Amino acid sequence: MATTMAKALNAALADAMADDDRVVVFGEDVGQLGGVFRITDGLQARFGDRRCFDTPLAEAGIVGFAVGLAMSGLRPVVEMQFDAFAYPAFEQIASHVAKLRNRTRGALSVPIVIRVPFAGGIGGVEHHCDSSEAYYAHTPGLKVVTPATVADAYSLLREAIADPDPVVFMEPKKLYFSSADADLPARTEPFGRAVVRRPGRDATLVAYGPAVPVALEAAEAARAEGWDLEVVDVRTIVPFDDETVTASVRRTGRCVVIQEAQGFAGVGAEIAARVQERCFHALHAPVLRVSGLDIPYPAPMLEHTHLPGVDRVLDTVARLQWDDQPDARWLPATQGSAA
Amino acid sequence: MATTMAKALNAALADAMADDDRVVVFGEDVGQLGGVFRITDGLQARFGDRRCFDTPLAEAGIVGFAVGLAMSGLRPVVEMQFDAFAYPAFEQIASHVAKLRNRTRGALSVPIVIRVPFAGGIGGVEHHCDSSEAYYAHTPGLKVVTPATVADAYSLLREAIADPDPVVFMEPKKLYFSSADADLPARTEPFGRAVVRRPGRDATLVAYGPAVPVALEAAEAARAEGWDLEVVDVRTIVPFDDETVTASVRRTGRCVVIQEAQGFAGVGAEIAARVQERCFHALHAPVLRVSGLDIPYPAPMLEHTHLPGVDRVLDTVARLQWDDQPDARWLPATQGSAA
Amino acid sequence: MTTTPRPVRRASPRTRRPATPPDPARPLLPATEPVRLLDETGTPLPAHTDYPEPPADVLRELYRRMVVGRRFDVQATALTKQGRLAVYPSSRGQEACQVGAMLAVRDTDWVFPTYRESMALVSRGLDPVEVLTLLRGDWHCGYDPAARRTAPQCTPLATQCVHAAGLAYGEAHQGRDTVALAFIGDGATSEGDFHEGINFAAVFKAPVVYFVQNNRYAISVPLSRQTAAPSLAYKGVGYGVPSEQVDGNDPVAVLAVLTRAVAHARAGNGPFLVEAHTYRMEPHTNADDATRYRDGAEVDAWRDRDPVSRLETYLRARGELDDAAVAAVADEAEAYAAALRERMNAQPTVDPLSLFDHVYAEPTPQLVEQREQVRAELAAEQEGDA
Amino acid sequence: MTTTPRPVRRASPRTRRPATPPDPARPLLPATEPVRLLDETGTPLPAHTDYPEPPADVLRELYRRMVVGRRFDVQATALTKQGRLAVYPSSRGQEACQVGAMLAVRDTDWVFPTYRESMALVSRGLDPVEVLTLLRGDWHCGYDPAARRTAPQCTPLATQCVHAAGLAYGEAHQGRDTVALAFIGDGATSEGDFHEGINFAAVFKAPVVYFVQNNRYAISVPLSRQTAAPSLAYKGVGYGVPSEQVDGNDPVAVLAVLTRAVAHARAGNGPFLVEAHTYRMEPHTNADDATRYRDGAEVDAWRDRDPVSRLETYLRARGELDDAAVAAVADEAEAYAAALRERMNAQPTVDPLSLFDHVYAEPTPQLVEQREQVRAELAAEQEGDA
Ligand SMILES: Cc1ncc(C[n+]2csc(CCOP(=O)(O)OP(=O)(O)O)c2C)c(N)n1
Ligand SMILES: Cc1ncc(C[n+]2csc(CCOP(=O)(O)OP(=O)(O)O)c2C)c(N)n1
Ligand SMILES: [Mg+2]
Ligand SMILES: [Mg+2]
Repeated sequence: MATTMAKALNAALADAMADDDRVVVFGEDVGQLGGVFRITDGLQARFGDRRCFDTPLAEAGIVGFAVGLAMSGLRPVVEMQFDAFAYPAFEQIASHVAKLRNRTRGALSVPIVIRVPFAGGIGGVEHHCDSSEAYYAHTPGLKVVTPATVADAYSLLREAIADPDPVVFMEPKKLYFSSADADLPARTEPFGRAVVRRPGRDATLVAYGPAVPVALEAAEAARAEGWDLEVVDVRTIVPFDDETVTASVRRTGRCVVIQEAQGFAGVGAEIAARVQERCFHALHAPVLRVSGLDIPYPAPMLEHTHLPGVDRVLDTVARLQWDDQPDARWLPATQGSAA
Repeated sequence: MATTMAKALNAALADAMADDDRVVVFGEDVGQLGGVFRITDGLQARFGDRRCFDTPLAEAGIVGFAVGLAMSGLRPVVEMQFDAFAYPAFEQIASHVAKLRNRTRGALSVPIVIRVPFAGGIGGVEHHCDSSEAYYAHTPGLKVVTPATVADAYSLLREAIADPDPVVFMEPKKLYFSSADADLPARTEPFGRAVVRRPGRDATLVAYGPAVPVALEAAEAARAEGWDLEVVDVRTIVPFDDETVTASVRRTGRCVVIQEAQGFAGVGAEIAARVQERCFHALHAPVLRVSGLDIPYPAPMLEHTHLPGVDRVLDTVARLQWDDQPDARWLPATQGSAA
Repeated sequence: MTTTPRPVRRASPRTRRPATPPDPARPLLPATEPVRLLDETGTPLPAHTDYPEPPADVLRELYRRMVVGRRFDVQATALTKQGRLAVYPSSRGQEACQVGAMLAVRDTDWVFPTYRESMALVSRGLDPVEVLTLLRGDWHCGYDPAARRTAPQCTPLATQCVHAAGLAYGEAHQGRDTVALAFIGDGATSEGDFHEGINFAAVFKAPVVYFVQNNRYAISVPLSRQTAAPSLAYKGVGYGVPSEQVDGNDPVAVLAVLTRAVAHARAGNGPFLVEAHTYRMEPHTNADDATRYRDGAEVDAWRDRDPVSRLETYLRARGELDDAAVAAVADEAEAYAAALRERMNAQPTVDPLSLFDHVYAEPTPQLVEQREQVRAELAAEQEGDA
Repeated sequence: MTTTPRPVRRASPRTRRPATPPDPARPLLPATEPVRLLDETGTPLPAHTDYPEPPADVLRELYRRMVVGRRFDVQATALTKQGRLAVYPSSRGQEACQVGAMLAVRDTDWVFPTYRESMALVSRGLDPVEVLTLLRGDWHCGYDPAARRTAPQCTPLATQCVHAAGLAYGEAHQGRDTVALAFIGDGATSEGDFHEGINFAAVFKAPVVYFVQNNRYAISVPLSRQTAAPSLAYKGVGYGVPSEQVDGNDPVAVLAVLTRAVAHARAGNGPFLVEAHTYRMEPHTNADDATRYRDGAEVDAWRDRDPVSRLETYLRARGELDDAAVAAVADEAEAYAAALRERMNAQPTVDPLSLFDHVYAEPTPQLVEQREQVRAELAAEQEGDA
C-alpha cells in the first residue's frame, strides 16, 4: 500500500504506544496540532494527553525532562521541531543522555528517542535546514539512525523506541511526503546493518538519509555513461556497518561517499577514512566525497547550489580514475606547493 | 627565556588588551581569581574590571553577550571554563557566532575569540576532559585553532584576537604548564599554515594540540625501530593547510593521523579522508588513525588506557605495510563477511 | 526518613516578629492589572498617575503607522499566496505593540526583533522588501543591521535576549546612551536564553527593554503550557528587574509604558521588563492551520478589542482625527501596499557564487576550491542549457 | 524617534482605580526575611506560625548526622592531601543544609545532588567510599543511583534541575508519591537549565523541591555577580512557584522549612523553591585558593554562625543533649572517619577493559574492535613489564 514516510513514522509511534504503556511522546506542538510536520498527528486524541503532550518551549528542558522520565522507568520519545533547534539541548544530550549509562556503570539507562527532522531541500529559512548528524555521531553513547525509505522509517523508529540505548533519530524532512509501497507494520534489517539498495559492479556509492535518493538517481543516470553503480544505504550511522560497506567496495574497487551535510569533519569523512583503511588494496582510486558546501545552510533560492545533486555525484564518479591516471585536480597545486 | 604555555597565553591577552582598547576579556572566574588555570591572571588588576570581568554563571549568556558586545564594536575574548561546559553555549556558537557574517552578507561581523581549555591527561573528573574540537570544526563560519607549543600559544592567540572572524581557540590543558624557551612576543606562522615539527623520510605523523607532543615522542622512539618519522603540527584545523600536509605525505608515502578525541567522525577522519584523496598514488599504505577510544572520557584512573600514547602510535606505524602486504587485521573479517 | 513537625513549647511564646522590613519585591513587581489608558471601546480611562498619555501628534503618528503596518501585513500574507514569499508570520492584532514599540525608541537605539516583527521593522522605516528578504528566500537578512541598528530577525527563539544585553552593555561601555529593545514572544520566555539574557542585563545594569508580546500562543501551544506564573511580567523580580504589564491592544498604553521603560533604561537604571497582553489573530504563519487548536469564538472575542479601531475611535472622539484624515491614511496605506506588491513581483536574482563571499572575511583555501567546483558546475549547466 | 510624554486633560480627571484585586504574587513570594527558629547563638526565637519546630528526637538525629557529616568532610579534605582523592569540594559550614535536607525526605524520594553534596549523601546513608568514587577517580559514579534513589553527583551545573522535574513527573505519572529534591548552588541559578527545570516542574505540577544553597560564592564569583534580585527565592513567583528563604546555618529552621516544602510537593501542589542563606567556609575545592578573592574577616564572621555549635547549644539548653551524648557522637564521628580512612587507603583496581562495558547495552562492532586492540596493548605492556 502506498504511504508516506510521515505516515509511517506516525504509525510507528502509534503502534509503539499501543504496545507499551511506558512510551510517552512530547515536545513542542506535538499534541493537538500533531507536530508541524504532523508526525504525531492523532496521538493525543487516541492515547490522551498524559501519553502525548506539549511542553514549554525549551529544548534543554524537553531532553532533560526525558532523562528524568527515563529514570522513572518511562520510555520518552521527544521531538525537536527542527535540526538547529536541538542545539539548545546539546549539553543535555552530550553530557547526560550519551553518558548516563557509562557514568553509572550501567545502573541507569536512558532509552530516549530524540527525533530530529533534519537537512534541507524544502525551501526552509535559515536555522531550519541544518544537517547535524555528525555532532551526534561523534558523541559516544548515542546511536544515530536515519531512514531513507518508508519501510525503514517505520521499522527503524520502532527499533529505536525498543532499544535500550538513547537514539538520535534523524528524519530527512524532504522525504517526509515522498511515498512508496510499504506494508506496515514493516520490519526491515536491524540496527547496525547497511543495505545495498541497488547492486552494481563499477563503483560503490555510500549514502544515508536524504542523500540516498540522490545516489539512486545518480546511479540510474550513470548507466548512460556506461557505469554500473552500486548504492549502499548506511541507515544506522552509529553503529556503523563496516562489513556491508567494505564488502561492496572490495567488489567494485571504487567508492564515493555522499552526504548532504557540509563536508568538513562530517560523517562522510569517517566513512571515507574507514573505507580506505580497510579496502586499500582493492581500491583503484581514492575514496571521494560529495557533500554540501562548507558554508552555513543557504537561503531557499540558493539551496540547490549547495545541495549535492546528481550532477555533482556524476562529476565525482568521473574522477574515479577510470583510466588509472592520478586526479588532475591535485597535480598543479602539488607541484606548486612542492616547489 | 623558558616560559609556560599558560604564561604565554596570559601575555598574549595582556598585550592584546594593551594594544587595543576594544579587547575585553570575560567569563567565569577570570577576574580577581585569574581563571581556574590562571590564564587571565593579573588582567583585572592591570586593566580594570571594565576590561576584564566575571559574569553570571551561564555559558550561553557569556557567548551571546559577546555577540552583542561585538555588534557594538568591541572585541570580546571569552573563556569557557572547561570543554564540556561550552556545550550550553552550542546554539549561540552554531547559530549566531558562526553565521552572523554570512546571514548579514558581511554587514555584521563577530570577531569573538572563544577560549576552550580542552582534552585530558590531567586527571580531571568527568565532563572536564572532553575533546570537542570536531563539533566546531564541522561548523562553517568558525575558525578552529589549537596550539601545541608555547610560542604558538602566544602567536596564535594574538592572531585570533586580531582576526576578523570568530575563532574557537582550543587550549590543550595538559600542556598549560609545560615550558619551553620562547621569546615573547613571539610571532610564528600565520593561520592556515601547518608546520613540520620534525622532518623524517619514512612516514608522516599528522597531529594537533595535545597529540603533537605524543607524535614527537613517538617519532623519537621510532628511531629505535629504524623508522624516520616526520611530524606535522596542524595548528589551525580550520582553515586547514592541505599544502603542507600533502607535500609531506607525498614525500614519505605513509601517513598516520593522531588525535586525542574519540575517533568516529572526528577531525582525524577529515584529515585521513583528505590525505588519501589527494595523495592516493603516493601512498604505500592506507592512511591510518590513532585516537582516543569511542567512549565517554573515562575516570582519571583509566584515562591512560583511553589516551593515544606512544605505544599505540608505534603499533599503528608498524601496520603501515612496510612489507607491502595488506593489513592482516582486515583480512579475516573480510573473508568472513564476503562469505 | 520523614519527620512530622510538631510545635514545641517555648520559654516565651510569642507570634512572628511584628515589624517586617519594607518588601524589596514591591518596586519590582508589576501592577496586578495590565496598564490601560483606553478601554476596549476606545474611551479614555481615568488618568494614570504613573503613565501620562503621549502627546496628540505622536498618537496621530501612531495611528498612521498602525494603519500602514496592518496594510503591509495583509499584503505580505497575500504575497505568500502568490508564491512571492516562502512563508509569512503575521502580526495582525499586535499592531499596538509592533508600532508602539518603534515610536518609543530613537533611531540610534538598537532593536532586536524576532521573525514576527516585520511590521515593527517597516514601521521603523526599514525598506519592506529588505525586511521580507528572509521570508522571500533570497538571503537570510535583507537589510544592513549595523546601518539600521536593527539585528537580523531572529529565528532561534530567545537567543536575541542575550545579544541585546551585550549590545546595550557594549554601547554604555563606550559612552553611548543607546537603549536596546528586545522583542520576545510568550513561548520563548520558557527558553534558557531569556533567563540568561535578562539576568546578564540586570547584573550589568545594561539599558535593555525586554518587551514580551504575550499573544497567548506559541504556534499551537497555549500560554498555560508555558508558565504557571500569575503573568509573565512577574518574572522581573527574580532578576531584580522592574516590570509592568500592559493591555497590548491599547496603543496609547503600550506607547506610554514602553516610553517610560525606555527612559528608565536610558537613565542608567538597568533593564525593564514589559509584558503586553495581546493576541495573534492569524495562524502562526500562513502555513499553519489554527483551527486545529483554537476555536473561532476566541478569535472573535479578540476582534472586538482591535487596537486600530480602538485608537481611531479615541482620536476621533478627541477631535484629532476626522474622515478626511482617516481616508488619507487609508490611501497612504494602499499606496504603500501597491508599491510593495509591485517590487515583490520582480524575481530577485542572486549570484550562486556569492555563497562563498561571507562565510569568512576571506574564503579559506577549502572554500576557494569549492567555489571553483561550483563555478565549473554552473558553467557545465549553462552549456547543457545552451 | 522619541516622544516626550505629557499629561492630557481629561473629561473627568480622577486618580488610579481605587479597588485593586488581590495580589497574585503574595502567596508565592518568600517572607522578606529568611526564616529562623534559632538565633545565631542558638537561642530559640519566638515561635514561627508557619514553621513548627521538628520534634526533639529528630533534632538529636540531625545533630548526630551533622557532627558525623562534618567529620567526614574534614576527612575527605585530608584524603586529598594524601593523594587518595583527586579533588574534594568541601561543604563545611553548610552542614545544616546538607543534613537537614536528607532528614526532610523519605528513602523512597529521589535526591539530585551536585558535586558538593558528598556530606548530604553519606548522611543519607550512602557508602562514603562509593560517594567518593567520583573524586577518587576510579569511576564517574560509585553508587547505584536507581537502588539509592540518588542521581549521580552532577557536575554540569543546573542540568539536574531538569532531570528532577522529569523524574518527579514520571513518578507521579505512574501513581507513586515520590518527591524529588534537587540541590543547586547560587551560581548555578544563572544557568538556563535552572529556569527550564523549575518551569517544567511548575507547568507539570511535578513534586520537586528546588533547594538553593546560597553559599555566596560560585568558585570566586560573589553573589552580586549572579543576580540583582533581592534574593534568589524571589525567582519562584516568576514560575508560579511558592518560595521561602531560610537561614541556612539554622539547622532547625532548614529542617522545618524543607519539611514543609516536601509536604507541599507531595500533596500534589507542585514544586517549591527554598533558598538557604549559608556560607562556604572552605575554598571551592582543595585545589582552590580562596585568599585570592575574599578576606579572612568575612570567613571569620561566618565562623560565629556555625550551624553545628548552634544546634548543640540549643539542644543542650533544652536538655536534649549532655556531655556524654556529645562525646558519644564525637566518638562515632571519629570511628566513621577512621573506617573511611582505612578503606580509602586501599588502592582501587579497575579493569581497563571495563571501559567498553557500559557505552551501550551491547558494544558496537567498532567498540569490540577497539576492545581487542586495547586487550592486545595491555598484553604487550605486561610482556614488556615481565
Ligand atoms: C530554539 C527554537 N525552538 C523552536 C523553534 C520553532 N518555533 C518557531 S516560532 C515558535 C513559537 C514561538 O512562540 P512565541 O515565542 O510565543 O512567539 P510568537 O510566534 O507567538 O510570536 C516555535 C516553537 C524556534 N524557532 N527556535
Ligand atoms: C555548565 C558548567 N559551567 C561551569 C562549570 C564549572 N564550575 C564548577 S563549580 C562552579 C561554581 C558553582 O557555584 P555554585 O552554583 O554557587 O555552587 P557551589 O560550588 O558554591 O556549591 C563552576 C563555575 C560547571 N561545572 N558546569
Ligand atoms: Mg506567542
Ligand atoms: Mg555557591
